[in-house]
Amino acid sequence: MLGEGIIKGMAETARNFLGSYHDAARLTTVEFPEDKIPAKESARNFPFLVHDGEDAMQGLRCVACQICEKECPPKCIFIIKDTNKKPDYVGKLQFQPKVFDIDVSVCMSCQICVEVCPFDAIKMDTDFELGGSDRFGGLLLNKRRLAKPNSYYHTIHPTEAAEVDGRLAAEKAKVEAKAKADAEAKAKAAAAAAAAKAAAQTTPPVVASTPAAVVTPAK
Amino acid sequence: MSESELLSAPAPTAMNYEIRPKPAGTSDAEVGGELLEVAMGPHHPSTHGVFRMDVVLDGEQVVKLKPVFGYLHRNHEKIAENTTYLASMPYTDRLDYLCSMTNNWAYALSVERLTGLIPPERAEYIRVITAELTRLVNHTCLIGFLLQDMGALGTPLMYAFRQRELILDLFESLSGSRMMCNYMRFGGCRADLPAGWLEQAAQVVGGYGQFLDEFQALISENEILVARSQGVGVLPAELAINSSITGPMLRASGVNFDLRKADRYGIYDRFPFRVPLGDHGDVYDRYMIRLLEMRESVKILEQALREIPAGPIIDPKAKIRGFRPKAGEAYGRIECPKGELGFYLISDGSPNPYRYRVRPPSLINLTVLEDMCLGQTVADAVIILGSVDIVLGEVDR
Amino acid sequence: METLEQIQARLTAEFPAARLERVANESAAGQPSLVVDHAHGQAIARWLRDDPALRLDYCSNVTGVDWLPLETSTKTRVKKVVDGVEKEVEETVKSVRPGYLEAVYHLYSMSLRHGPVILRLRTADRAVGAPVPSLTPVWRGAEFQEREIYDLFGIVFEGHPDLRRLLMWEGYQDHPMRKDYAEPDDYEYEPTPHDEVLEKAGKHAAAEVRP
Amino acid sequence: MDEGLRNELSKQGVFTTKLTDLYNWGRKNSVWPLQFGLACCAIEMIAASMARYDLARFGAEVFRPSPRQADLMIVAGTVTKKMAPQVVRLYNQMPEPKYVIAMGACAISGGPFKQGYNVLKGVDRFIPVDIHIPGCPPRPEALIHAFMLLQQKIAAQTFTGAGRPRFLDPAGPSEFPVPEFGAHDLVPPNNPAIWRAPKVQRAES
Repeated sequence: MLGEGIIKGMAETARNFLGSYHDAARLTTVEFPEDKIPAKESARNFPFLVHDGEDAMQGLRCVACQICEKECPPKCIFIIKDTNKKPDYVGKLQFQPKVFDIDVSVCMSCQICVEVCPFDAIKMDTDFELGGSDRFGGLLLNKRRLAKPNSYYHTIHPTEAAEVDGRLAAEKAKVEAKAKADAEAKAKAAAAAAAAKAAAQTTPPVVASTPAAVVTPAK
Repeated sequence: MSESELLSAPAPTAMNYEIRPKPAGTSDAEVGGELLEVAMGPHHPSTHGVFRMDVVLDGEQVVKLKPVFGYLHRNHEKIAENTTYLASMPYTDRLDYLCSMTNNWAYALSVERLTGLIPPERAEYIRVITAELTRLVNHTCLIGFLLQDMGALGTPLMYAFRQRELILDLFESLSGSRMMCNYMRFGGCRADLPAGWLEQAAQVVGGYGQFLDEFQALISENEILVARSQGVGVLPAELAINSSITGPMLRASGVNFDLRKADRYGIYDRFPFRVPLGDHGDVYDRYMIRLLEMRESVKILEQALREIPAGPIIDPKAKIRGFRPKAGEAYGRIECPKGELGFYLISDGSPNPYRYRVRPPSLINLTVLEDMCLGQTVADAVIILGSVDIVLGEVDR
Repeated sequence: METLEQIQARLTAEFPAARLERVANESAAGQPSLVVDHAHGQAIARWLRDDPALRLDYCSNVTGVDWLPLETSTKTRVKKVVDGVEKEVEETVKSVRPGYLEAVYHLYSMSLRHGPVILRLRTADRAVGAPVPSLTPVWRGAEFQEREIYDLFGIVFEGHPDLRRLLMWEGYQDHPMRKDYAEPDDYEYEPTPHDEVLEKAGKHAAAEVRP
Repeated sequence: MDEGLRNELSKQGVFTTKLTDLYNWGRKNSVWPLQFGLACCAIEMIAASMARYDLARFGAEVFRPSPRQADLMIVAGTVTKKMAPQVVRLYNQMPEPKYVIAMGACAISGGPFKQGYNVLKGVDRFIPVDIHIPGCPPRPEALIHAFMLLQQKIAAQTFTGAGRPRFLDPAGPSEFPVPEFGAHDLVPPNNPAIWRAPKVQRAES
């Protein structure tokens, strides 16, 4: 019968319409400014800089190595390295970026800066409400606008942030263990040298051999 | 064929549909008057972006049609030759912006051919899953757009996009971005599946069959659709092969050529699936082939989601930074939803490719656009273009 | 499928006058290719398409490559008379391979499902408008791709039915995919200037220079 | 009428408004965009008008294919040099008052493709842009957010005075010159009347 296909289609439309009253799968509208789709854990939009501690500028993990600047496909990152080291949030001297600008009017949200960063300093933000009428000032983010605390990173990417924290802690422990071991070895060597010196004054010289402590830090 | 015969002909079904000849006496060969030259596009609601057709019309009939390209020529190849191999990966997303995952795969595959990196088993499964999901997204959207061009305003496209969002949610939780996934890497994938992803994907894939049923009930037997698309834009198989047509368009003309079967790249030899073929090579066949291909994709997905093994997701030899393939060249190709997507790379041993070329299926499938449109009406030219399935990002690059 | 050596042998038997050159490929893909001379280009293409054992009915990919002149220096030890004494002196011989443009064709067979066989057509030099024979009469699939190469590289395909610019507008004079293409200078506002972009921007405005 | 009196009246069930507010209220809730997709962002623009994001809630679902019926041009995607004259021409054909949203990195600045020889480095070289949305592509929500910013902008426009919009200013141009194709680039490469390359201000600390 002519028109059967059309009627069938109409029935389908009607089923969908009625279904939208009781079936959530058929009523998919999210009324945006009031309701928001929760951001996915891995969602990404633009990069931000992670900082530890209270002071954002002091605690930046970024050491201005400029790898992300080189690897960025659309070249939207601009870094000027500071000429001298400054203390970071624990007081360790560190190079820091004097200027760290990201032009989000160029950024393609590809996440390659995050992948190449060896210091876990740059991560992807999920904020997307950046529109505005000011192109030149509003869309060139400087390091003050880019810096966000680690706790913020934890709220948007909890799993990843925990992983990163674990890795950083392990690295830190490794460095500390190594420093400690080095210090111990140094002290021992010094003690041995002193002992040898003292011994050399009285008795024929004995070669003091103190093997450097071998430390295998926990991973 | 008289009108009463037309009315009494059996209604076409999904698997068994037949071509109906146009009623006799409708030949408009002896239309007199001047020829009319029309530039359709680059701004035209039905050209799927900034595509332009310079059409010469005799009355309503197309007597000449020349496509004009370049309105979205974004110099992808030039940019890629000035940047590193990895940095081109996010640009491939923007080629055919509906199918970023398959673009990623084609590029990764070509670089793997060039360097000999081998993706591990799990990565291959993830690639198959994401590629088939991409095929679903692409075909679903295409059908929505095609029906929109035919006059089914709103509803089919609305249903298609509702379904697309479900898959984009999967892509987003996997790769972080809805459309521009930038997910694959040379020798594997960037990130492992997040917890619960497989279950979520299985749910979406499980519901897809029902969506396809509904969609088919909605419109596939619609008499207006049938009348507008059967016998329109016929592409003969020999012409299709000689013109390097690939993808669903080639298969709608009855040529059994699918790179998933012919090349068996990745792990496609593990999946038993059928390649739907058309009989007539008209717009209706091209529409139907896509619906049927989606059903096969659902089958592949179900199997892949069931069988995916645990393990690493990237070749341990793969490097993110300082990647320099040794000198040589490679051409790699995959069956992307639009046809054969290939990447031709020449390396001179530096971090940037010396030559980087994309073989765009959308562009090459347009070779026969004029042949298909000649003698049809201008309104049919619109749906013939729609059935080719082009995305301008890939046509012009 | 036959190896390229076998195909080349059969081609030499078929076209004794043709100059064929095999190009090795060091990459993992191992796809060697065959340089074909202009006079026999179309005939060889047609033979490859119609040969029952090959049936390369599908011309998948056509692309251009711009090869800049390549300077190679080889060191050789030569005997020379220096100051009346014969000495063995190391001498560097510099040779310059002239640049050329190249059209590369990737051929497959849809009916026999094999491939690729890669053909290369080379121009004599890098001059704009250097000719090569068009293979569009053999495979129509090459039509748009050859137009694209004409547009972006400036190779003229002799025998192409409709050789116009494909992507850039009529009246455009450059061939931007060539390696020596110079871009128009329009980087007035460049908030993140580096390297080559900095260079371009520097020409225009007094851009900041990195300390 | 001052704000306090108006509040007082509204408590008594008497609603008052200014003619400007009424006019702007009508305009801002029926912005008809031009159905005009250039590239990737156009897909997200379509997604924004589809079921999940439903731009119709803002009265903006009426995508007009003809510029003569449109109020808003959403430049969604890369504007190439080959396309730029057509974009300007479409803008010129739109009736006043008209607004432009530059959606996505490419429309704002050329974005990731700005190094390309055929890519216009920002549509604001030729036409004035009201709202910029960064992102590649911006999420549909970001488009809706920008749309609400545009509505705020419309609501704040006045009929008279120095701050009145261009379309009420007889001296303000409604059309802009269309660039032409040259031998190497567009002629002119930008419109100096609306585009001035600024000096970059860098905040150091």
